[in-house]
This record gives sequence, structure tokens and C-alpha cells, in this order.
Amino acid sequence: MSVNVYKRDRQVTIDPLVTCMPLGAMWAVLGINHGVPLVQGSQGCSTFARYHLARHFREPIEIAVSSFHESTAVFGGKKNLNISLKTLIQRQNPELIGVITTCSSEIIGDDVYGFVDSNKQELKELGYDNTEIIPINTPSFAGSHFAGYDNAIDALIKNLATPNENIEDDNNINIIPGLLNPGDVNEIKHMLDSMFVPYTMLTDISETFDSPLNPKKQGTPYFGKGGTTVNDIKNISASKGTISIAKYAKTGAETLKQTHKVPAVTDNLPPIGIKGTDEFLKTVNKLSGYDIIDTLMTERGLTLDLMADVSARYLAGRKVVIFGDPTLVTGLTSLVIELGMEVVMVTTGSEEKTFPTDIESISKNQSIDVFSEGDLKVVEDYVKDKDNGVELILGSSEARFINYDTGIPLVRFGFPVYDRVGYHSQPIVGYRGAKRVVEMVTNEVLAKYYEEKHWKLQQ
Amino acid sequence: MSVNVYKRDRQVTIDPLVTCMPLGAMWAVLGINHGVPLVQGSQGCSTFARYHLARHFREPIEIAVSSFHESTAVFGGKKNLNISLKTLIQRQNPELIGVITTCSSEIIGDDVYGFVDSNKQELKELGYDNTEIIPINTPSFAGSHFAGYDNAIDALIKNLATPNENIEDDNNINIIPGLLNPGDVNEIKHMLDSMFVPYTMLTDISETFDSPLNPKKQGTPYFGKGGTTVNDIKNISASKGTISIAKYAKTGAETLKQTHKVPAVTDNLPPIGIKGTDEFLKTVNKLSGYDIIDTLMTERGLTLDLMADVSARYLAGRKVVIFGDPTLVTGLTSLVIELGMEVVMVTTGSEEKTFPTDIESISKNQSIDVFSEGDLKVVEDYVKDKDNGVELILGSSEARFINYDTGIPLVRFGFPVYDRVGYHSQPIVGYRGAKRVVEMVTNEVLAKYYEEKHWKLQQ
Amino acid sequence: MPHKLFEIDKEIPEREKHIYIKHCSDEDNEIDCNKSTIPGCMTERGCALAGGRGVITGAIKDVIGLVHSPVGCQYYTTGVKRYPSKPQLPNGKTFPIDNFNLKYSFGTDLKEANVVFGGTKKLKEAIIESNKEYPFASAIYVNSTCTTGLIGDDVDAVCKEMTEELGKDVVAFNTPGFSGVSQSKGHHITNDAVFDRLVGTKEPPKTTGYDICLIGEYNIDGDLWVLEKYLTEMGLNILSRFSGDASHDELCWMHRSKLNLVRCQRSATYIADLIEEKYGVPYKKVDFFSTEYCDDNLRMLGRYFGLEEEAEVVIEKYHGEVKEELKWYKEQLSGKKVYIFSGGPKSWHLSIPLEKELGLDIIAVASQFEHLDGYDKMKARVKEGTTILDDPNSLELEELILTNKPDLILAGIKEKYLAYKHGIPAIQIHSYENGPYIGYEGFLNLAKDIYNNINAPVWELMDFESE
Amino acid sequence: MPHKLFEIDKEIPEREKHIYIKHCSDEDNEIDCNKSTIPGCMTERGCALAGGRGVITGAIKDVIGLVHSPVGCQYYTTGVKRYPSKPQLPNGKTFPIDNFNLKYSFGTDLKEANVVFGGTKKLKEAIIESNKEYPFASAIYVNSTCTTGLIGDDVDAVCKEMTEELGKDVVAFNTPGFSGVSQSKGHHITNDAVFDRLVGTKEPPKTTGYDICLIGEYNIDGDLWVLEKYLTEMGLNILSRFSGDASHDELCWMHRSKLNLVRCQRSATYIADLIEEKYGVPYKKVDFFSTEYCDDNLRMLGRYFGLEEEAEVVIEKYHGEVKEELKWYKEQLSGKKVYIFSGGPKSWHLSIPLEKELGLDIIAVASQFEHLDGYDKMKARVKEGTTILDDPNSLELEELILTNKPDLILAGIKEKYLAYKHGIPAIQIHSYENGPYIGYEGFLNLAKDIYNNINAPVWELMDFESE
Repeated sequence: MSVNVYKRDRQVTIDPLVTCMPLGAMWAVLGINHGVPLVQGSQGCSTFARYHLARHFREPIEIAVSSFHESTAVFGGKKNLNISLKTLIQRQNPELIGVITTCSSEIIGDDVYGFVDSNKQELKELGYDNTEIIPINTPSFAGSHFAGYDNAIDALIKNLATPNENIEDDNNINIIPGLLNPGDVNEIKHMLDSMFVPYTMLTDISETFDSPLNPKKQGTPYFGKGGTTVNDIKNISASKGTISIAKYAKTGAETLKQTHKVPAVTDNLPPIGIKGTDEFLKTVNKLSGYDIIDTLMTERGLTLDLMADVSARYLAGRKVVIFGDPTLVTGLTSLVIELGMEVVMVTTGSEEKTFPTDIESISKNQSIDVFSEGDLKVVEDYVKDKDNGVELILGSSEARFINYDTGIPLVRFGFPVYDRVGYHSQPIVGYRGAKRVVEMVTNEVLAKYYEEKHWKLQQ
Repeated sequence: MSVNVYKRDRQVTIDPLVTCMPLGAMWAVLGINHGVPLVQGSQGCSTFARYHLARHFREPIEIAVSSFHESTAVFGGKKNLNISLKTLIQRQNPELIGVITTCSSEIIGDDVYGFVDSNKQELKELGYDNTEIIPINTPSFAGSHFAGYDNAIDALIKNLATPNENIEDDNNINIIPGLLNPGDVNEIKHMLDSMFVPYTMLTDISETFDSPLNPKKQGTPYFGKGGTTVNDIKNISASKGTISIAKYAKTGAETLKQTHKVPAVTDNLPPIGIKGTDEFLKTVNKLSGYDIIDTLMTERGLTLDLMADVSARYLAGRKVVIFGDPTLVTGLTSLVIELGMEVVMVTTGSEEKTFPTDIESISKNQSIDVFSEGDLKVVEDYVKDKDNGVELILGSSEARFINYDTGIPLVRFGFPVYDRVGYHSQPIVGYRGAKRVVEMVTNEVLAKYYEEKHWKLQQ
Repeated sequence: MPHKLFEIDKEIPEREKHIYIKHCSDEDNEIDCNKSTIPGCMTERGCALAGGRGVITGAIKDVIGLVHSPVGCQYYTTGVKRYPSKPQLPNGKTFPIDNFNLKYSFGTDLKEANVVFGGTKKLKEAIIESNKEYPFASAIYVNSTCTTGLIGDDVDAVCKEMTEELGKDVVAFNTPGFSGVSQSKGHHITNDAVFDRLVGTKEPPKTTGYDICLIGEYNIDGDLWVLEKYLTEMGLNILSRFSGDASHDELCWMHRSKLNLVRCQRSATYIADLIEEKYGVPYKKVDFFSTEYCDDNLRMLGRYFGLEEEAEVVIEKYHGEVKEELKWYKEQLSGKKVYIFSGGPKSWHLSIPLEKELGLDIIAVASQFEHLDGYDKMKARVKEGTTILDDPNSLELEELILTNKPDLILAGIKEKYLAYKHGIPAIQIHSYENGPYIGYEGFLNLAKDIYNNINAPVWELMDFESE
Repeated sequence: MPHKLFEIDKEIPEREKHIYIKHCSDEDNEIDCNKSTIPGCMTERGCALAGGRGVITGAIKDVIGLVHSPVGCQYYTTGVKRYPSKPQLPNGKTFPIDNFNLKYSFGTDLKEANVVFGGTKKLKEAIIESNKEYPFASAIYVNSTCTTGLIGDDVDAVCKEMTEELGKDVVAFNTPGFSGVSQSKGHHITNDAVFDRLVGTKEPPKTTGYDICLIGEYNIDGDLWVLEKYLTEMGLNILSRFSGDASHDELCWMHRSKLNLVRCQRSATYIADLIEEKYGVPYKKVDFFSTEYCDDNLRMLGRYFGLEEEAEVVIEKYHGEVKEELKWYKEQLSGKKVYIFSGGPKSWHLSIPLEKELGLDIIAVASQFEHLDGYDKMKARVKEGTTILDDPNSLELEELILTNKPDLILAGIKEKYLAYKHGIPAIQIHSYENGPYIGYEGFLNLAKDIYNNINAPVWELMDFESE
């Protein structure tokens, strides 16, 4: 029907749903094989992020920091960066260092590009020239972690993708996944692998954020397993196309299009739900020329089978609030509508220009309240307003107290989920991810709304 | 430490945990591509089973019945069987019909072997000789559905496996899965596929009980997708070995060993939990000679990683009751002990001779109460006895009222699970199945025992 | 040629007589029904035990239901029906266990030795033990089964002995699965046994001039509670229920009712007849599906008991509550083609209401176990050209789907998922989806479920290529 | 040569002075500490905001905690600590929102324009709006951050203005992340600000001769409630808490305490010193980790307040409850090698208790931000050969693991999962696993967690081949 767009009527943010730019850049860099994010800023800027990533992934998160102190504010961060790069390279020998700026370094006017250039020279003279050093601008006040991720991917592409003259034309597809969980990235890889499509994930946190435990094979210093190699990124300029799953992460795809004429698909529905996944597979097929094979259609059929079983019977018309990453919220809104449920409110926490129209385009006959740049308080007030009749919340662990206070079930997805386990390693994308979401949603509905009339569960 | 074996001190069964033999045979036959179970008995014998299978799998379950009535009791079931076979073959043209006897047909003394033989002749004369007809003895009073499954698999092997003289020696492994869910069979197939081991599943319900929805491709009369083909079974006599996952389903493997010298492995731990899966993979490796490849070791490592994250922190020492299929209970007991939890009581509902010693062999330093031939009332009394301090139940939906009455979490597995969705299509076997179980167990513990002290969930 | 032989039935031409296409007003054509099913034809019918313990006695809140059989018969009849019950007893006390009928089943789990040497000893022990475990149970109902029928266990004698020994009713129901052609036989056996053994054996604590007995109302998904609300509000007193949310004692004093209302006329007219015959209590066949039938039947009761005004108050209140919403649903649903395949009478209960009140187009009706009287009603209530099927099997369902292309099927769980596979929505009409379905609010629930099923977005997603 | 240069540190030899191997009784060797971290060395340290809002003010139950920053600083300090609070206020009322400190954070979410043109206007609006949203909040605490420090927003002035406008305390905490070398600086700044701005500004409703103030006790996982129980039972009155489960008002009357007890001596001795200096209130450094320290310190308090007998009753009761179990754990754990890496003082609190009472072998201790006095205590409390590390980084942790092969690590969440990857159990000692860890029962909890971690069967499953 339509969306009603509301803007938060407060200056104060109460329980934000996003964090600042650097985290997104760290995320991107940690998707590089033997990549290390180096935060050019205060220690909190790395430590807080490490803490938050660690509690979500329950994995070691190794992020370096150049440790700004008062003196840095006075003399600038050049020395900190010099020492940091040398220390890191000497001790850890990473394949890549992403130099991630912060509010501090940006406000004091650090010229990280210049610093890095001069450093590269110095390091080369010292014999350390194996490590790519990529400056990434992420002034915290300039956007959310989604924007920081976008900047980082773009910086990686700009700095690494080499002209395709020397690269043989290949069938490679690039995927910019956005801030997806390992389970989601794995599911995308599963779909591409099923079609035998070669791809480069820009970048690939699927194993670095979800590494197997195997002490005997664990080297030091610690690096998570996997990740996209620097070489892979260097070679992307001859690819058949780039798909950016997240609209907030399209800059790199556009850069690659402009500089290397690689076709870019950046405005699709994410591969969440049936339509979104259909669209994704068709795009992959179109770009790569590889067929969509039957096993994927079987997965599709199995998901539809479950949807048929549960949608009219348990879910129809139930009112849902969804908040979080704009891409995931858009995709889940589509999936939830495919289930015959009613999405009553969505919010993303960040200001995403196309979000309201994206929601509108999938809203069908529903009237959806869209809160631009919401915070958790917006979600809480909406859910606690009984007139809204909210029956289910889809969101991160941030909503745990709303769930605790109201008893309205919370189906967890996205980042962060720290009060339950396993969520980061399971998908919500693809047909199988959709099936998992349908299972979670239905089982929460059954537990909450059917258990009290238990006889209805007997068949 | 030890197990304490208790026998139920009642003649009366209060809420049984097993059903009678025919259901197991139907299950086995429904794992055959275009296989139809034909129940030689009263209509309830097919309809009740169809109902119970349908509510668990949420799939069409097509089982024929020869519709015994009073006159059959007097004149015998020969005519019923004659008409049934002809009707079935003419209208459905199945690849195989399993003629499943019941208490009625056995008590009245139907000679189904004789009936089938004479029928085959008749049908051949009518030009219907494409359908294998396999008599399966399952007198309901002679055992549980586990035994019925065993009889059916054995009958299929006895009747179908042809001498291996004309069959080229191959690397095939046979798997008798037992009454596993589609998700479990798929997981076993995934492990074998990962190792590139060719196999025959005896039988394979993974798709027939979990078929994709795709009306355009759905032919009539309805048959579920997939299933083991009759030809595959005919060729198993040249296999490298047979693994029976379930001890209650070892007869077929033994038959194949005796008649065709195919090595049989029938006494292992099921591939549930780390040790069980390790053992399974090593057995596959030993029988087939194919290597255990790294992707499986990565799955192993990911499961261990989760186990390390949660076992000491959330699970250690929590008291668990497990009931259900003896194979699954044995495997889950092993897994739950691997998590550092305390298994206080197990029961299976059927009388399985080796069950207590199986449990003892994995009990480590735990003292476990084993109820031989328990029923749900045994579980209920145990759980409701506060002295036992039970904190978690692993079992089927049958325990829903125990959960409802006590609030003690129920982690669902096995058959039947009808009050939640998706369980039949997700595995508990293999490393990935173990990971899923660990997730379910942990998340139930978090929701029940940590949510009230919510601050503990913040990191 | 009102009969029709389906394509799939060409090898079993005897099916032709069971399938009838309504034509003009030809009243004479009889539908073959209540006959043995063709073996191996994939029937959806069940057995006498299902009809007895499954449909009728399983709804009673305070009795031990003991199945004398190998474990399967007990297993299959354990808590499978959506028959909630409240623990309140007519004597004002509360039964100590909530939903006792759903929670517990009892059985003798007969083994080979019992089959060889007879099962009565085990049965006795099982009765005694059950009673010991739940001494507060009001009675013990024992069902015999194929096995115990064939081995000749004298269940009646055991029950008689046990009744004396325990000082409470121990009632035998002789329901071997092979009795009769369908579960219908189990209904009949159970009606007879309750009448013979129980009715007239107790007296109610008090009686009024407005006492009624709801017969053949099993409280599927709370149906009975809806009717109870209407009837009580208009001034009637539910003296007995047979057998939804009933207590054992109520069955024993059914003869004291002033009027018996027969809801499910297939499974329970027997006992109403017997009571009328022996005790002179009249009965009315009633129909509370849909608003119009509900209006009519409440008015009829109002007239019968001189409670006309009270009936109108109830009608106005509850009919009023759903009127507008039903109108909206009718607009949405008009013209959608429906096939009703019920166990028994719902096929004729629902055909007119679905057409008149929801605008649906009933293209076919069928029943598992109706008798001729039921088919006559079906015939009377469907429009020209409607297909009427007796005891249809899975393959006929598929042919009907592919040929007649219904938009919705009302059937059981076995047919539901088969319909789905062909892309056709289906609602469980035996046990309901989001019931209750009876009465005004029930009919609205049914309308919602129909709407939600037909309009589930999943049906538009079937085709990958069409996107 | 008591200092040691780790292999991984050969390129950063300045680390040598931070790592010390205890040798005989050489008291003179100083450990380099409380100094800037080497950039890029993968430190585990945080910033001043973490030390201020994260550690101290985030525990207060009834104040609006507003971070004046881009969104990240607020995001990262939202409800992350395990600081439960009870809604009871000292005036007998109940704060309307349970665990307000965990549930809500407030921030200015500064954008580019605010950075260019200054953020004070937005800060004022945010303060006013927050107060409007939660008018019952007792005060508003505003933290400045790197950004607002660098752009020069006068947060003190805004808070002063707002205090007047709103008629409640609006307190500025100047905690830019770059202040000082670690979160320790944030502790100091916050101590000073609370003292300067709040202490002495209010009077308690009543005072007694047994009033104490618990300083540096943040109620991690309920620690404070354990101590409160002991102290209250022996007759003391907790007049103020700084700052676990504290209300704003309590901070304002800390000067009325008869004795201040300093629990976390790294983060909170500052304010105890200031109060003693200005108001003459003496303080005692206390240690309640383990049964022996608990005994000692309760006895000390008993002597101080003339409550010797009362103290003995408490000791007997609570020590008695855990004695046997602790003995069992000691038997199980004897000889297991442990590395303690705490934020601050837990490394010296726990070393002797873990050895004496649980039989563990402390092979290394470390701290993120201890100062020299802390390291002296660490040195004094560990046995010969123990490694002591200041501000160790991830790579040193790995080297320590591979070289010294501890059986268990007590550290934070960032180190926990790194230890796991090398097959070493680890317990979160900052925020605990299944705490509380203080007091008698807390020490038993810690023993259980240690036992469960070391003995988790998963560690025996690491190797596929060994099976």
C-alpha cells in the first residue's frame, strides 16, 4: 500500500542501533587473508570494537591501534602510524594492513595517505615490502559502520585492483557481501559453488570470523582461517561483474565499473526470501552465463514447502517489527511479507536514502511505518504501544530488554547477537537461510501464541 | 561410573514411546524410489500411521491397506492381498510394494509369502511384472517399530540383493540409517559425498519424507522425490561394506555378510557427537579406502569451537534426561557428556538388549539411571521428582506436557516432533548436526536459566 | 448419467457408483456408500478403534482410557485429537489433572506370549495398576482391538469383574479395527456401549426444566465451549455432553435431559435414538455451522423452551459481532472454488453456508464414512454439477485437483499435504486450523483461515521462472 | 636478570622492561608500567572513556549517562558491563525502571556539521530531551570524548548551565579517549569529578555509627550484593556505594561515612584519599576474594567497629557453607598452572588464594593498567620464577601459552577466545562467567568455573587422530 516515513523527533540518541565508521572498516579488513586492521586513533577505538566483535562471534578479533594520547593531539599521528606499521609488519608480517582513521585522526588533520606513502618507502628500505598498506578514511562522525564498510571496500578495490591487461579474461563474479555474518557469506558461496561460478568475495569474513578450533594446526601469531587473498583482489578487474548485496556498500562496485569496466549490480533486493534469492540467482546467471542448477531449485522447493505448511496456518496477519542493518531489514521485510505476515514497522538506525522506497516497493498491500535513523528507543516505544499490536520482533540482541519486559518474542538476526549462540554461523540469506528464518519465526510463534492452547499443537 | 538399570514396575503402559512393528516397515519401504507400503490388515493400521507420519513430516504419506473386515477374519486375507496388489499396480505402477503384515494377518495365519508368490505369477500373466513385491513380517505384538524397520530392511536385502558375480566390484558402501530423519540422512550423505565415497542408502527417506514443493513438476499419482532405487539395492552385493547406524537395524547387514560376504559394521557408536562422528568417518575410511577430507575436519573444528565456547560456561554439570530412539539416545548421551553435562536418566521405550551396556560404555564418570522399556510416564515421574534436579529434557514432542507443566526446557529431536516445525529436516548427526544440538541445548539453557539474570548475557 | 468413473479408476470400475455428479432433481440415484473399500485403492478411511476411542471416548476428561492391544493401537490414539477439556466436574470439584484425556493413555502392550496364551490377565493387572496410579479417575474405559478380538479375550467379563473389584465403572468397548467398513462402526459400537452400560445408571445432582444434552459435540478445538456459551446465555442448562469436555458421570445421566441436541449426526444419532426409545427424551438434530444455521437453531431452541427473547439477545449479540467482518471476507472470497472432504457430515453442514455467507463455489463434496441419509443431505445442499464422492482415495483427490482445479480443499491432514504438493491450499476440517469453527465466531475463524490459505503469498511464488 | 624479552618482542626491545620474572627477594627491580603502549603492538588496553563511563559511572542505577560523541563511543558503552542494579533508592522509593543503567544509554551522535560548528547546542538539546524522556532520573552525567575534547566543546559550562536550568545535577566527565595511557586515566578523572562536583553536596537521610562506604566495588555480576549481605549481617550500614548498584544521591554524601572501604584499589583509591584529606574520613583497603582474605577483612572490620562477635558469626556461617566443597575442588585442581591477566588488581588479589585455597600453580600474572604500587603487591604475592607482565599484548599471550603451557587463563573476552584457539581454557575474570566471584560463595563459584573450564571434555577431543 504505502509506507509512512517518520523521522525521529529527538536530537538525543537513546540506545543507538549503529556504531561509527571504523568498525565497518575493521570488518572489511578482517575479511582479508592475513589482513590486520590498524586503527589510527585512541585505544578505545580498537578495544571497544574488538570487544563487540568478540562477544558476537566468540572468536579472537585482532585489531591493532596506534594508541593516540594527549601528545598526539598536539603533534599529530604520524609517529604513531610509523611505529605501528613497523611493529605490525615486523612482528606479524600480515598480507595487508588497513589503516583506519578515526574522529581524532581526522580532526587533528592527519594526512594518512602521505604518512602511508612515506612509510612504504621506509619499510621498503628496511626490506619489508610484502605487506599492502591501505589507508581507509573513516571519520567516525561522517557516518555509520555501514558507511565505514563501504569506504573500506572501496579503498581496497581502488588500491589493489590492477588493470586487466595482463589478466586473462575470466568468468569471475565479485560479491560485496556487506556486513553479513559468516553463515550468510557461506550460503552465498554455497549458491555460487552449486552453479560452479568462480567468484571473489570482497571481502570474505566467513572463516576469519568463524574459525575452526584445531590447536595443533593453529599457528602464531593468530590469524583467522581463510579470508580473501590480496592476489584475488588484485585480479578482479577482469571479472564478469560485481554484485553488491548491500546498497550501502556499492561504491567499490561503482569504482570497479568506472576504472575497469566491470559491470555492477548494486540495486537489487538482497538474496533474502524467495524473491530476493530468485533475483540474485538470475543476476548471477546473467552475469556469469552459468546455469542455475537443480539442487538450488530443490532448496527453493523445500523452503516453499515449509512456507506453505506454516504461513496461512500459524503466521498470517501477525504483526512484526524489524530493525537492524538496512539490507537485512529490507530482505527480511520481503520474506516476512512472503509469509503472509504484516510488517508494521521497520527501522535501520542509520540514515539510508533509498530505504523507505525500497520498503515501499516490497510492501504490497501493507502499510508500513518506516523510521528513518531510528534508535532502540524508537523500537521500544513502538513495541510497547499496545495499539500497534506487535506480536513479533526481528532484530539483534539489542532488543533483549524489550523482549524481557514485554514477552513479545524476539527472533534474532544480524549483528550483534551475543545472548544466544550459533547465530553468526547460520544463514538468513538464500533459500536455506529463508527456511531457517521461517523455522525460527514459526517456532517462536508456536511457543508464544500456541503453547497456551496446547491442543492446537497436537496436529 | 556406572549405570543403574531399572525395569518398569508396571504391566500397564502409560503413554508409550514406541509404536508397533508395521510403522517401521512402512518407513523403510517409503525410502524406496516409487515404493509403496501395503498394509495387510485393518484400515486403522495404515491410516493411523499415515496420520502420525504426516504430522511429523508435514508431507503426504501414501500407504495402501488391504482393508481387513470381519469376513477377512473368517476367510483369511488372501483375497484382500490379491485385489490390493492388482489395484496398486494397475493404478500406481510402483517400483516396489512392501507387503507389511499386522497382528490381524499374523494371528489369522495369512501366508503372505505364498500369497505373494501366487500373485506374482498371476500379475505376470496379466503383463504386470515391473513391480517388486516384498513380503515383510511385522506382527505388531512381536516388537516395536524399530524391530519392524529391521525386518523390512532385511526383507528388502534378502529379496533384492542379487549375487555379485555379474556386478563389477565397486567401492560402494551401504548405509542402513535406521529411523533417522531426512536431515540426518542428508547429513550422512553430505559426509560421504565430501569424501567422494559412493554409497547406497538402505533405504533413503531423505527426500521422500521431505520433498520440495514444485507443483509444475509434480506428477500423479504422487510419489515423494528420491528414494533408493530397486536397482541400487539389487547391486549392493558387491559393496565394500555395510554400516548399520542403528543397532536395532543390523539384521540386513548381517544377512548381506552371510549371503554375499559384504563386511558389516553394526556395533559402533552412531555418528552423533564428536566421538561418534569420528568413529563413523574412520569406519567409512577403513571400508572404502577414501580419505577423510579437510572440509569435514573444518566442520569438526567449528563444532569444537562452539563446544569450547559454551560447555564450561553455560552447560557444565546441568542435569539432562534423554528419551527416544535407542540409537539417538545413545548418540546424544555421548554428545551431552562431551559437553560436560550430566546425563541423569535415559530411556528408550523399547527393550534393547545392549542399550544399558552401550550407555555404560560412554558414561565416563557419570552415574546414569537407565530405564529399560520405559514409557513417557517414567520420564514424567523422573522429571517431576525434584530430587532428581532435572534441568533439561531431550526428547520428542511426546514430552510437551512435561515441559508445559514443569517449565523445564525440552530440546526436541527424533520422532515425532509435531508441535514445532523444521526439526525433521535438520540433522543431529555428524559434526554439523552436533553443532546444531549444541546450539539448541545452549540456547534453551540461556533462555531458561540465564534470562532471569539477564546481565550475565551481556558478554 | 449422474455417476462418473474417474480416469484413474478405470481399472476399478466399481468406484463409479461412489461418485455422483448432481443432476437436475434426480432423487433416485443412490450413491454407493458405507461399503467395504476396494483393497489397495489408497483409501483415507480408518478403523473402528479410531471411531470409538479416537472420536468419542477420547474426549472425556476424567476417565482412564485403556487400549487392550499391542502397543501401536494405544500409541496411535494417545492425545492426538484436539479435544481440550476443563478440569471442572459436575459435582463442583476439580479433577486433579488438567487435560487428563490429552495427557495420558493406557495400554496393555501385548506381546507374543500374551497373544498365544491370552491377554486377560495382563488386562486385569493393567486396569488395577492404572487405577492405582490415578485413583481419582472416575471410570476406566477399555477398548478391545484386532488382536484382542481375534485371540478371543473376553474383555466384557474382565471389565465386569473389575467394576466390582474397584467399585467404579470399568466399561468394555469392543472395537477391533476390522469391525465394519470404516470408523463409523466404532461410533455405533461406542454409542451402544455407553447406552447399554452407562446411561441411566446415575442421577444428576439437580435438574431443571432447561436441561439439555449436547450429543455428538466433541469440543474440537473448543467448539463445544462456543456452543455452551450461547446456550447457557439463553438460559439453557447443559446437563450432559456426549462427549466433548464431558465427565464420566454426565454420560450416566443423559436420560434426564429434557431435550437432546444431536450435533454430529453421523456419529451420535444412535444414542439419541436409543435414549428417546427407552426414556422418551426427544432429540433435535442441530446445525450450528455458520451464522444462518446458528440463528435458526438457536431460535428453534428458543421456541422449544419458551426462551424466544433470550435466544434473540444471544443471536443479536454474537451474530452482530461478526457480521461486518464476514461481509468483507465474502467480498474477498467470492467465486473461489472449494472441495469439501470431511469425515462425515461437515460436507453437508458447510456447503450452503460457504456459498451463501462466504460466496464460495462448492465444486465437490465427499465423505469418508457417511451413510445414505448423509449423502441425501449432501445432494440436497449442493448445486447442479457438483461432484459428490464417497470414500474417495488419494488418486481420485489428485485427479479432482487437476481436473476441477479447486482453489481450496477442506480435508484432513493426510490430504492436506497432498493438495499442497499440487499447489492447492488446504485446511484441516476434521481438527481445524485456527478454530473453533462452530457458531458465529467459529464461522469467522473459518472464513479467516480460508482467506489466509487462499491468499497465502507462497502460492504466487511457486514458479521460479515467472519472476 | 629479572626482566625478560619475549621472542616475539625482539623488534620492540622496550617491552623487556615490562616483563619481569620474580627472582629471590630483589625488591628493587621496577616494572615499567603505566606508560604509553607501543603503537601497533596489539595491546589489550582501552581508553579513558572506558575507564570512566564503562567502569565507574555506568554502574549507577538512576542517572542518565550521556556520551557527547559520534555515535560509536555511545554505542560501545551501552549496557555492556555486567552491572545489575536494584531499583530501590535510599529514600525508600523505587526507581521506575529496573536496571535503568543497563537498559539505556544517551548520546549526541555528532555528525560532520557538529564537528565543524561545535556540538554544545546539540548537547544542550540532548540533555533537555533526555531529562524530558526520563524526568525521574536523579542526575545526568555527561562524558566528553576524543571528538568533543579536540573540537573544544566546553562541556563543563554546558553542564553547569543545565544544572541550573533543570534543577538537578548535570555533571561533566572529561574523558577523551586519548587521555592518559589506558582506562586508568578515566578512573582518575571520574574519581576527581565525583569528588569535586558531588561529594559533600547532600546529606544522608540518617546516619549511624556503623556507616560505611564501599568504594571501588562495582557489583560485577552481583559481587556487591554478596559483600552487602556479609556487612549488613554483621551490623554495618552501607551508607554509600561507589558505584555498584549506587544511586546518585549516595555519591553526594560519601563524606558522611565513618569508614571507607576501598575494594578496587586501582580505580578508586583516589577518591578515598580525597575524602580523607578533605573530610577526615579514614579508609581501609580491603580484600574479599577468597575465604581467608574474607575472614581477615571481616575480622578487621569487626575490630574497627567493635563488632568482633558479629563478624565471627558471619564468618562461621558463610565460610562454613563452602569449606567442604572448596576442599574437594582443591583436590581436583592441585598443580594446575594458571596465568592471571586482569585489568588491574585482580592479579594480586587472586594469586595467593588460588594457590593456597585451590592448589593452583600461578605461573604468570599480568595487568592492563596497574601502577607501580600494584606491581609491588603482585611481586610480593607470587612465588619465585613467576612471570609478571605489564600491558601484555596478544602476541605475548600466545608466546606465553606456547612456552609456559598454562592449564587455564584468567583474562578478558578478547584474550579468552585467543587462548581457546590454542586449546587453553580461559575464564573471563573482568566480568566473570558464573559469578559473583567475591566472598565465600563467590570464591566457590570461581572454583567451579575453574574446574569446569579445565575439565571440559571438549579439550580431550581436539585431536581427530588420537581417537
